Amino acid sequence: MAGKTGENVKDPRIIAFVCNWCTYSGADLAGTSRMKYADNIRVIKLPCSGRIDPLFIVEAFKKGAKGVLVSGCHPGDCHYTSGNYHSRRKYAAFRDLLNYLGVDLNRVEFSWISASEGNKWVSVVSEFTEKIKSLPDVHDIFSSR
Amino acid sequence: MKLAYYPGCSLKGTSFEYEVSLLKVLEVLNIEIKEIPDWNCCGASAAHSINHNLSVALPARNLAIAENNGFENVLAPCAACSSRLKTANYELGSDDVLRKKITDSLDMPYNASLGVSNMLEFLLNAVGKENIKSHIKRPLNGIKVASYYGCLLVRPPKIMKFDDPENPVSMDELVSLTGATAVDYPYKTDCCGAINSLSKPDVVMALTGKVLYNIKEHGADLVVVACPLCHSNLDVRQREIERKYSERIGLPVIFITELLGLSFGLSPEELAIDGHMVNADKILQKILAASR
Amino acid sequence: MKTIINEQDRRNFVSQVETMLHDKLAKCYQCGKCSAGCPVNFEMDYTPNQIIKMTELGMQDPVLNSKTIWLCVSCNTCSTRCPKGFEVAGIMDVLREIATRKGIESKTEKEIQVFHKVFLDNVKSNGRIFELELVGKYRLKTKRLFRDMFLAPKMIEKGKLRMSGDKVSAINSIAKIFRDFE
Amino acid sequence: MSRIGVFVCWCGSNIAGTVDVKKLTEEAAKIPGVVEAVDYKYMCSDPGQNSLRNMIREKNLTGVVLAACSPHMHENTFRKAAVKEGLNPYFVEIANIREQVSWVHEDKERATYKAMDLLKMMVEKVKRDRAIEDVRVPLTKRALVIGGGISGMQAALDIASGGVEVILVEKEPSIGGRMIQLDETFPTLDCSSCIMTPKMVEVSQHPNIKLYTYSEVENVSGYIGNFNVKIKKMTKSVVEKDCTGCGDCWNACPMHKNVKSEFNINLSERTAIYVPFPQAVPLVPVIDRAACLHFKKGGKCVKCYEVCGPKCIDFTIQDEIIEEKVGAIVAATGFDLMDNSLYGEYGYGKYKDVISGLQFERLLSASGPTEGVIKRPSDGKTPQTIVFIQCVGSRDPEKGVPYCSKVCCMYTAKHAKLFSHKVHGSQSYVFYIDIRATGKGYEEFIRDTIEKDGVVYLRGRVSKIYQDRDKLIIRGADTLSGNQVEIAADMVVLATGVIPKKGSDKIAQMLGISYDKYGFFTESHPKLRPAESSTAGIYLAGMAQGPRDIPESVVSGSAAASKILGLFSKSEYEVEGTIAGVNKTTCVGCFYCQRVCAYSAISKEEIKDRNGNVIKVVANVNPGLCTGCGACVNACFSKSIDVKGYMDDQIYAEIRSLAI
Ligand SMILES: Cc1cc2nc3c(=O)[nH]c(=O)nc-3n(C[C@H](O)[C@H](O)[C@H](O)COP(=O)(O)OP(=O)(O)OC[C@H]3O[C@@H](n4cnc5c(N)ncnc54)[C@H](O)[C@@H]3O)c2cc1C
Ligand SMILES: Cc1cc2nc3c(=O)[nH]c(=O)nc-3n(C[C@H](O)[C@H](O)[C@H](O)COP(=O)(O)OP(=O)(O)OC[C@H]3O[C@@H](n4cnc5c(N)ncnc54)[C@H](O)[C@@H]3O)c2cc1C
Ligand code: SF4
Ligand code: SF4
Ligand code: SF4
Ligand code: SF4
Ligand code: SF4
Ligand code: SF4
Ligand code: SF4
Ligand code: SF4
Repeated sequence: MAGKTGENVKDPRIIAFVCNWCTYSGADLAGTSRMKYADNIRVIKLPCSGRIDPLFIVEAFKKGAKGVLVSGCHPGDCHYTSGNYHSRRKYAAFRDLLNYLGVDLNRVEFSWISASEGNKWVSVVSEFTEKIKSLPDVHDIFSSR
Repeated sequence: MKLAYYPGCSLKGTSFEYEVSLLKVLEVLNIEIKEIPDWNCCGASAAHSINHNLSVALPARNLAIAENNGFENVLAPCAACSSRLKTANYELGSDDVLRKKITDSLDMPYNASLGVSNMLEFLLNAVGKENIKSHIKRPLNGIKVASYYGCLLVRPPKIMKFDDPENPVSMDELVSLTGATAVDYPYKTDCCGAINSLSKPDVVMALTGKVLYNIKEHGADLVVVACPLCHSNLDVRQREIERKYSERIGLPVIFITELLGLSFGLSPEELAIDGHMVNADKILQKILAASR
Repeated sequence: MKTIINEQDRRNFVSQVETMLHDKLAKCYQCGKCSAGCPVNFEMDYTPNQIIKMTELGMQDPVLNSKTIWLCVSCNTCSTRCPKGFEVAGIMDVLREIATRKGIESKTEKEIQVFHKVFLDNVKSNGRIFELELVGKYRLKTKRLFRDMFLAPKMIEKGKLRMSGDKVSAINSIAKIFRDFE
Repeated sequence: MSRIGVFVCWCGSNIAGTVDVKKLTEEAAKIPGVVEAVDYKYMCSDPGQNSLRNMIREKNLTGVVLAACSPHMHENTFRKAAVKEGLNPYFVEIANIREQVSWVHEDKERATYKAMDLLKMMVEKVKRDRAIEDVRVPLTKRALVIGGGISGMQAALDIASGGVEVILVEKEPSIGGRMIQLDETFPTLDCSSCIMTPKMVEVSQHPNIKLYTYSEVENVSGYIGNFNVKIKKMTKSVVEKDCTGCGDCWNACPMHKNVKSEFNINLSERTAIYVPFPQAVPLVPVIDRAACLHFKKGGKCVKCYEVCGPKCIDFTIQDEIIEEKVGAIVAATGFDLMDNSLYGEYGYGKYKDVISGLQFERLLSASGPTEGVIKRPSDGKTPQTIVFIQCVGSRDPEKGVPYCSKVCCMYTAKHAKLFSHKVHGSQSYVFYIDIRATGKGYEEFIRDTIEKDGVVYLRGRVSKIYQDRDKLIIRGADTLSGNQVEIAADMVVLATGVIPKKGSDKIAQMLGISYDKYGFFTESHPKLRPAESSTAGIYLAGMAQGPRDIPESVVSGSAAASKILGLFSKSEYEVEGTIAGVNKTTCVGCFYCQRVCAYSAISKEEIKDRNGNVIKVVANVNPGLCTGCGACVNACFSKSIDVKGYMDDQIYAEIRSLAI
């Protein structure tokens, strides 16, 4: 099949881990509003950004993703009271680990997108895709150091 | 504890009575202090008014000399000096950039390790109430004394970290120790306007007058202060104020060290009470008569 | 009074003041408690809270030429009671310093300005204050020769005014401080 | 072996216009485990659903993947259809190729490629799906209300009127809360006791309300539908059922000058045996043992016992612990006022005539210590000039709290107004920084106070109060005229900041609900779920949530009640089965999971051997409390806890399906 993505820098595959309540709905809204954005993104839906295990990100890179986007509800808006705080705290520690593993931190993006922010989803995805495309092509993300 | 003494300019000049009485009282208490060698003026209100860096650098020199001479604490009996030393200490301790600039200029290190005490703090914390009490030979029973704190002893609380800024009690506690009665009145912490004493005498007389008339109204025989600037305004300007408002005040104003000295049995002359402008003979006679 | 706000000038002035003050003008919510307790408010042309607002609006000229900044006696009543913990007394210092640097001569409060200058000159040359010299120079500069003079004889009699002053021996170290920071 | 059926929906041209559905279907059929893949114009239509059902039946499917619109749109539709064929609903997964593919991309080939990725991910996920049963929790249809102020009373009455039994626990000897301390209430100036007393009586007489006064909740365990509550009934030293409320006892008590009345906020004294106020409900006195001579002096005094007709005073009654089972709880513990003595400059506590707003209410009240005649505490004279100071402690991050207390602007205007009505020729001054009068009729009330009653408002704070003989000198500012202002007044009233009831943090911890840094209980969602706490089955009402006035307190009491009646209208409480589960063999009992769970859903469970010895302690998830958020999963280092429907292996499989 033509137009395969993920194999090269011109057309990288990006995996997004998003929460069910805010960001997933925000992405849906972009669709209902017929907004257009880069098609490199593959969304994996989770109950809450607090469920996003840092090891998912490692796995995503291992399986060839060139970028990982993590997005949940805005701080304070979490459907589950405080899930996004946990993920935020965890993420801070995890950045160091990723860095240690040799991942260019430019390849990981963390954002808050609410259910009404279809436009923010579009701009985050588009900008992140552009950014990933601009990074030097590496076959193995973990050796990019 | 090695204790440094920072007299400041006033205690060597217009308020020499404060130093005389202070040294006498410490002698009785058997406490040794050592003047900071070759100290300089802290810059008083002029420096912080128009040149912030200077207002830190001038006191810093004294602090650094004291620290480098192995002192841990400084007694600054003048409220204005202690306020400037404390403020400089606070800024040097919290602003590394400024500290570097200043220690470079002084060509001396300073670690902001020094503690600074004003007179009241020193008497209550370092000397201690029990110690003071044990030296009282001539209780001042029946004498009504108003403590005037003014602003510099307690404000701003963030830096002074001493007593309650609205209802201070430390000086009243010392007054009570001597056996005298501490008179409560609302203007305890209202400013006398010291910094503009020479340049804006009318304003200062209005402020000081308010305080003095209020004290008078509350029936005090005597005012105690722990600041040479307060003293200048309350004592030196008292005649002028009486003239301006055509109402007699006649309130002797003495230093807290003089009050303690009297209760320790020292003579008014030893304490240089005769150096004040407002005549205190009447109340002194009362005190001396009672002890005889 | 009418003020036309020039955004660039406003920002410059605000940022100059805030940098020197280490505090944010926007913290002040104009409750007026500072002015309520200020002992010299009765002589001021603008209340302390007005000075803060005017500074925030970039009204540089009226602020730096105000009587208020010179009349302030640094008693810290305002800062102590400010519910927002704003450095009110501090802003007065900062504004005086800016006015001094700019060489602005107060039309009404010249004596106060002169006093501070003479005081620091005295420190500069002696390292300590020699009161008689201080008073003398101040009187000369303000041409108010006779003010307070009636106090002098009695003060001399009481030993309060000494005829000579002490000096810091390492006076060059004082000179250096002034060189570095004046 | 998985037997998976794939359905690719066209959605007319919505999907088919951008995604090559034919090609997608062909490719899908090649994925291992997929037994059949078909495409269809409108999957959600009846024929579409039927084709799904048919294939489940005919091909004996173990799972279904639809490539269609967002799961938020039709997941339920298809799950229901699957259930009809006996398939567990959680074996249906949806690849979102409309909202997240066809509607947002344009290049057909690439969109098809992406759709294929999403489809593959869902096939891998569905292969690892397990059957999930929704959880049903039995409900004890009784409610507990903590706090008998206006909000708690309203909640109790509404629940009780809905036919449900309520237990109301109040720690004071009488219900009524703060409102019964008030005189008249803004903005309509109804007399508080006139509207409150009948309500209090209604509470005490309602057949469905069981009232425990002078009692506190000591312990709460369990979860929604099934709470066990321990209530400590402090001894009143009076046999309640026999007492007639005649008052002979408190009239006889010799201890009448020694104890300050809490109800009148130190403006009067009470006896050792007392009712807090004459209209108390229940009208039964309590003996304050700390003040009573009988208890202090070894039985010396028995005056009250002697005069009591029914002989219902019993010095031997002890505190009692009562256990109750309830299905839902309302926390309505109300508020306290800040300590005014934080402001040395205002001299509260030093100058007798500087009082708080609540004290002023007592002075205004006809049943108060001065019988409604305004007299100042120092010398009993009626003041002619009163200065009111707003925002004392509120909006003051330095000494008090940064928030606005919401009611003091209004009650200050009320105070000034009532004072002008009571004392002719008097004058009030109000120092304010902003006037917050946003309720219905509130602004009009303020304007009326200024324009008709002649109250003078000054915009600024007060810096200091001085005593000058029998006057108080108030030094404030008016920032509008740019002046410092001094007023000589006879009395000063401080509008003191509102804080949560002392001990409300303890109550929150006991209930396992969250609270903010001040101690106010936090709502599950500040806008959309304002009556619910973060914990299922626990509801909130009144000032315990934050500053609010009587109308809002009543609304929130009713809201909590309606939530509970709604909950109890079903036979069981149902929750989705996508919640956490613990692998008890691998769990090491570290309880990291418990620490991150915001819903207190994890408890400790002891695993015992045959002889009943505890072998180990493991985590246990309470299905009534777990929301399935998954925070615990990440906290667990031994991978012993997982959320159904989003299991670790499923997510990894989704990621791996994308491997190049
Ligand atoms: C001076 C003043 C004047 C006011 N005037 C008005 C007005 O005119 N109009 C108006 O609309 N609003 C007015 N208010 C606001 C009004 O008082 C409140 O909105 C209202 O009282 C809130 O009711 P509540 O039930 O939430 O809290 P509360 O009245 O505080 O009731 C809480 C109850 O819970 C009890 N409790 C607390 N903790 C426990 C526990 N652990 N166990 C058992 N029981 C417990 C308390 O004893 C109390 O009885 C005024 C407030 C003040 C301070
Ligand atoms: C500019 C603006 C900004 C705001 N921002 C905020 C904010 O940030 N946060 C906040 O909490 N609040 C905000 N609000 C307030 C908020 O919008 C309202 O509190 C809320 O929308 C009220 O909801 P409602 O259901 O009562 O009324 P509405 O939203 O007005 O809904 C009433 C509905 O009834 C329908 N209707 C009317 N008459 C009939 C009829 N006869 N038959 C059938 N249907 C009828 C109407 O069509 C409408 O759909 C804002 C308001 C405004 C104006
Ligand atoms: S007291 Fe503080 S907040 Fe109030 S006007 Fe003055 S500076 Fe601003
Ligand atoms: S520090 Fe200055 S502005 Fe502040 S109260 Fe004192 S005199 Fe007024
Ligand atoms: S199932 Fe969804 S995508 Fe398919 S026809 Fe219905 S709405 Fe359209
Ligand atoms: S005397 Fe007895 S019956 Fe009467 S109120 Fe007291 S306890 Fe109750
Ligand atoms: S026993 Fe106690 S409560 Fe009863 S009358 Fe005596 S003091 Fe009062
Ligand atoms: S309601 Fe009014 S008085 Fe009370 S804190 Fe808010 S603004 Fe201040
Ligand atoms: S974190 Fe894991 S191992 Fe620890 S108690 Fe919870 S489930 Fe058990
Ligand atoms: S899934 Fe969320 S609510 Fe459930 S136990 Fe885990 S952390 Fe608690």
